[in-house]
Amino acid sequence: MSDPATLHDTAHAVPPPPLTQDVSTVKLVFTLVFAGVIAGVLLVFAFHATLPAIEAHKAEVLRAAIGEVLKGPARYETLYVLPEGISATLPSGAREKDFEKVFYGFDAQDTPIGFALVAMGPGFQDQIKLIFGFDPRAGRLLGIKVLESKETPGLGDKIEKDASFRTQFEGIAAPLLGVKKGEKSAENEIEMITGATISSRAVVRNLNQAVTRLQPLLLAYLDAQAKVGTTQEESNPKATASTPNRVVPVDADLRSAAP
Amino acid sequence: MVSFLSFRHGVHPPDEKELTAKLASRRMPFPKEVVLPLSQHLGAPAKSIVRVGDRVERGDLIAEATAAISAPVHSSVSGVVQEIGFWPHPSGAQTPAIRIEVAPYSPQVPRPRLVPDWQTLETKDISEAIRRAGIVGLGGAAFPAAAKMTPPKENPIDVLLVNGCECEPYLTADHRMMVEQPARVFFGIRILLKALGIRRARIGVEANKPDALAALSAACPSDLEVSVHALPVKYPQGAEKMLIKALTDREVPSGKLPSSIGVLVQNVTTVAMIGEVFETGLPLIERIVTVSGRGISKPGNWIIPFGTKIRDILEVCGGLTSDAQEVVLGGPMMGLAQGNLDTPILKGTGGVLALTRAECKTKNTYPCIRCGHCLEACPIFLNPQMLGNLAKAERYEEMLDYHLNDCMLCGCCSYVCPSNIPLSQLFLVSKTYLRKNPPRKS
Amino acid sequence: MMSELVWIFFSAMVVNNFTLVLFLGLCAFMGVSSRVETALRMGAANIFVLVLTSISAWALNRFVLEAAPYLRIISFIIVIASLVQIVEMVIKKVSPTLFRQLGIYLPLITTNCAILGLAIFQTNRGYGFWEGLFFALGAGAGLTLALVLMASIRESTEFSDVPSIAKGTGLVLIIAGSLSLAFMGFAGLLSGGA
Amino acid sequence: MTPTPHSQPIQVMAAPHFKGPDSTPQIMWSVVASLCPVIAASIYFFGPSALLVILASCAGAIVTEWAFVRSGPRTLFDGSGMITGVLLGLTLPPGFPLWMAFVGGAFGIGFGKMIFGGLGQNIFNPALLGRAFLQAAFPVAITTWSASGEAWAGSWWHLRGDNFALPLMSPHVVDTLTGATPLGFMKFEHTATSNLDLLLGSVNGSIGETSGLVILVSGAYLAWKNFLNWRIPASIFLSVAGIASVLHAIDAARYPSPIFMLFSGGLMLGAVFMATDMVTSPVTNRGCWIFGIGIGFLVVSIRIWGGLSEGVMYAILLMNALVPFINRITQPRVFGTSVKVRSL
Amino acid sequence: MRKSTAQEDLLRGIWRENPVLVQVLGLCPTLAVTNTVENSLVMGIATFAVLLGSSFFVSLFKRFIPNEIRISVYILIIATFVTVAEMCLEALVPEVHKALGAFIALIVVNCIILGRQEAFAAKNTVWRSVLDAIGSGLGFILAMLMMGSLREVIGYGTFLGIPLFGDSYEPWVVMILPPGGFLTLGVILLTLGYVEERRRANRVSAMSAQERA
Repeated sequence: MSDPATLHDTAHAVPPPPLTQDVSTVKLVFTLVFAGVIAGVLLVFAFHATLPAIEAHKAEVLRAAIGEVLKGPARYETLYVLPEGISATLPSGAREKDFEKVFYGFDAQDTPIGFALVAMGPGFQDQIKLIFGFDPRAGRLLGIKVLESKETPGLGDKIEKDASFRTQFEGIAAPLLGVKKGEKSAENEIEMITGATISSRAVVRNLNQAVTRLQPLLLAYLDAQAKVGTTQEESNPKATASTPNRVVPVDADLRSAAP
Repeated sequence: MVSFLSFRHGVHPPDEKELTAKLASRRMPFPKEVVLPLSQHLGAPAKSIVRVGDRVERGDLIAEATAAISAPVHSSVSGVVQEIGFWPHPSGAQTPAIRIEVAPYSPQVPRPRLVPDWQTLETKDISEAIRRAGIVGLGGAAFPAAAKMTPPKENPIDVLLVNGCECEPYLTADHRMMVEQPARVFFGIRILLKALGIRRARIGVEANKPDALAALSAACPSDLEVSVHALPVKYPQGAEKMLIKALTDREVPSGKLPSSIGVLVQNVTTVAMIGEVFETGLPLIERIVTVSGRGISKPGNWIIPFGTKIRDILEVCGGLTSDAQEVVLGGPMMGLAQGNLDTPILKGTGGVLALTRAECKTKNTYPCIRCGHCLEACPIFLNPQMLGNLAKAERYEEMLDYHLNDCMLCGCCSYVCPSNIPLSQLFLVSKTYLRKNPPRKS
Repeated sequence: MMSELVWIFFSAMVVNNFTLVLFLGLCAFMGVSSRVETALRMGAANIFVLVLTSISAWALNRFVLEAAPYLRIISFIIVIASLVQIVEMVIKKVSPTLFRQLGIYLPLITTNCAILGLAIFQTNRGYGFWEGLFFALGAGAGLTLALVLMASIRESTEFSDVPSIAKGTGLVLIIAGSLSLAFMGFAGLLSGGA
Repeated sequence: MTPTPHSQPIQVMAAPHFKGPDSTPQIMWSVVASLCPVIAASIYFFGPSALLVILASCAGAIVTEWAFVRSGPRTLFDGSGMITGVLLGLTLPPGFPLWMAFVGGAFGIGFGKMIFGGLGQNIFNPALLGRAFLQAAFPVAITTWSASGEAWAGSWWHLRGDNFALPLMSPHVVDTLTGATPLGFMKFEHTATSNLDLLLGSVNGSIGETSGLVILVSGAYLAWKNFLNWRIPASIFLSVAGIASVLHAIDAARYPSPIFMLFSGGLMLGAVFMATDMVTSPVTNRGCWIFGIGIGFLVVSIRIWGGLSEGVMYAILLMNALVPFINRITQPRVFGTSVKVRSL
Repeated sequence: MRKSTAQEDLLRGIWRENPVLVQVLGLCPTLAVTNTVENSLVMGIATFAVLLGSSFFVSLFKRFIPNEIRISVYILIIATFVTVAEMCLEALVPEVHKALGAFIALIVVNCIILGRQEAFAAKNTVWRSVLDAIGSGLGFILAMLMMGSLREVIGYGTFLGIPLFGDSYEPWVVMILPPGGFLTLGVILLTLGYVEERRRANRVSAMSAQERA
């Protein structure tokens, strides 16, 4: 193992068989192209065979996540965070994966519940990606769910697995403040997980940052919406409700949802 | 005044000199026979010019030098050549030697000799006279003195350093020489300065010999540019490179000789012996030897003819005590332990020591704990820890990258090693291996 | 922006060190870590290829793979293999000395999972050009750090009386485990202070 | 020419025939002895729990060493295993389950020392490696600090936690009896601890890290005996104090004072007893300075910018890993040369 | 060199020349994704499938693949199978797919697969190559399972998610962290080395006993 040359040999196990004759370049290119074509055909076939299942699962994951943090909305709208503000439509020509998204949930009576927002930031080991329900008018959180984290198993990953930690976030107003376990004294304080202070704190910080960043935009959107709503309600009261619920591939959604 | 000039690192072993420092040197009774090895110096062995049965007088030439770096051997006694054969040498090997039976009832008076007139001699004649007298470095290395005196033309010598440090514990031979014959030391310096064509000389003496310093200062002739320096007591102050660093603040470049930086170093006893050559015409046949150690009944400083066997010396000094464990020729730091008491003393032998069990107690060897004490001790700033690892792994050639060749085997690293790893022994072995199997140049 | 780039760099270098935390590039780590000189050169070669890979992966993601995401793995590995080949030829032309020093390591890099890993991680995390670049630099620095640490430690254990069963891979794995334990100290770096 | 045999055995050894006064076991046992005051102080502060935890980690270390050296060279009685055990014990919280302390000692000796060939050959400080393993394996138990000083309600004789948890089982923790360390307070609560308390040790923390003064006195003794290289603690203290002063001057509210940085957590214990472990620190003096400054820098970095409240252990382990490299680049300049032995 | 039998081709890779435990190849997945039995198993099966497919195709087409570009073609074949495997996993077991993350794609650069193509599939019949691939693949799965079960049982106190020791078991978190990966494989290799050494010592002493008798 010490000599790189021997390692090279191990990787390629045996020396190549001796060259017997010159192979024409045409044959080389032909072989490669042929192999490439076969590979391509195989891949396209597999891609199309598995795509529906994958897409469906991703959509399901997103739906479940939004459903969890917004406490079971009947439907939700996907909105885009554009430089000029939040909008339901993309500017023409723009690709939707380039924009951060927020999800606007409604209950069965079609009353808005709140927004599902994605927050991402450094944790103890790596990035923590969260989705959380938020009511911008009241400034209150509705619920949180960890989408991705690599926190210490059995310790930091309690932010994901410990329900008693997660439920603390339901219905409290931002900005949040992390305190030691058993020392909660104010409504907006979150008790940290014993032994996983950093991870707990990272969750609180990421949430606070996302709220500070997005709350003004959301409020502006709601204000604009309210204005449109009052004017539209007279002419077309069902306009908002009839907006189709757009389900987009979640993978692209979540990836570009990062700040 | 103690000079603050010194070298860095080094160690402070107990100096133990109080046993013999105040004892004036006395002539030791002549033994029944002496054994004179043909190789008492560095370089090529001398070649015998006598035959069995020849009658020789004290001071007669019995073996002549065979090369530029070699030295003749003179008979240290009057007697009859008994045998020319192999005899145990202090190095442990069996080497060619001339055994001379001391003539009973002989007055042991040398033949009258022509004393060379130093004032009229040329440089090369002075060094030839020194060479013919068989003078070698008496500090221990036994490098032929004359060979040092013809440095290459491009590096002229500008200062003579006289080494009176005697930093080895127990040894007081040089010390007694300085106290008893300061005038002879200065006479030797005078001759050397003339031979070298320079005016300056410096004498370095460790500060633990105030009487020697006083004697030298008192005897210092006013017409010579000679200064006497007291140096801090630290082993190996007497090593050539260390002495040069202390007295001139010059560093001998790695792999070069002191002459390359314009310095000639001679041991103080060597200088005195050179003086004696030009005073009496006698060649080098005897010297002051310190017989000491806690394992000896009556320590003392003795003038002993070369070739006297250890056994005879110990007998005169009352024999070994019951707890004596080791008999060492030279000092305890660099001297050679002797397993055979019939080994004779040589020109370079400054001491015969008997060490007790308590002094050289054999301790267990532990693995190296990388304490770094050896790096702190090495006066050459080597990395004995790394060298030791390489030596144990028998990666001798890599040791050269870590400057094994600069190691002078002073033993400081072994002395301080808490794990008792025989570092200097390992280095000796490595050096020997490399001398026998020189690395291929890449 | 700047602080995020710094975080990406340090995260890839020490917090999520490619070798000691993410287990990427282990073949090189186990195989080319017995001499410090070799480790340094291998590290340098890796940094170089990592940066080029990051740029190429970014370009591929931006211009090609949107249309055909299923070609991701194939296109990455082909690009890496060709990159290594091109780098090898260029170095051979420009600096034969460097080629002699790096030459034998370059082919190894093709099958070094750190390179492909970088391209895939970068894609999964949606890094842009600069983020990818800093990610590659951090990853390369981390690889080199781990390699040099391991190599210098292995050089010094050459003198140790390692028990016969631990000689070789066993000891290297235990050392790597210890290094990995030590690197846990970096966890949460630059993200702990609030 | 046959020499007559001598009447008594003469030994022929290689030069030098004198031997310096220090020996390896003596150094090791001196370190153990100098740790005794620290152990005493810890027992004073944390009661019988402290003694139990130290004994358990020593048992783990020594039993493992015994298992390994049954067939090898006998290094069992040189005291080095004892040092590992005691030091590991001193870095654990007083209420730590004994079985875990035992595991830590066993891991430290087994994987930190014996696998490298035993005494003198290890790369990482075995005690700290054992501690790092425990930190990674049982992160909750090892950060459960019992309350001390006035906050400690029980008598001195009370155990400070569930020391006697069954092997492989979780300890029971009573939340009201736990407290945060000064560093934890600083990092997570932004509250300071009085300097006098830090100095005298009446604060929460690991068994042996609380009393800076006792540790300093013991360290001074070892430095005077040349059993530790004073440059290592000196450079650690200087760099920690230096960096902390600069930061403190920039923003006193955010960054704690240098005094706090020096006397809180395991810095004293680490700098004096762990970083100075001869085996795992550089052999050259220049290397020791680099090593110490590196530790200081890492300690401050981890404490201030890192995810953990304490970083001494990791800082020392990381620099341990760097020691072979430091040794390599700080070869001494050999007498009479101006070029280094080997360049990279 | 003696030609190996079909049985040897199959069995060789499982234990005697186990790609992970003996040849120490493919360490990246062995250490990175073995923190649970489920992950290890899925990773092992995916690698097994890719190895089997690639060996089959490589040995099938070996006569048409020019020597100069053989590595490129092998990698192309492997990458195709890996992509297919990744899609299948994502469709079938999305949760495990998420947990394995980038390491599925990294099967492409797993030395075991390329190594088997070069060392065996490129020179042997389809039948033998498939046997060889099955052997090596099973060996890989075996190693993955050893790692996965050790790490999950000690690190979580569970096996395939089923608690083994009751509530009060203190999990050794380190086992599922990166250092645990290195240490577990290290301990496995040390143990195997120890067993092997003991066996050799026994054999030697038995032989010398025979000689004496």
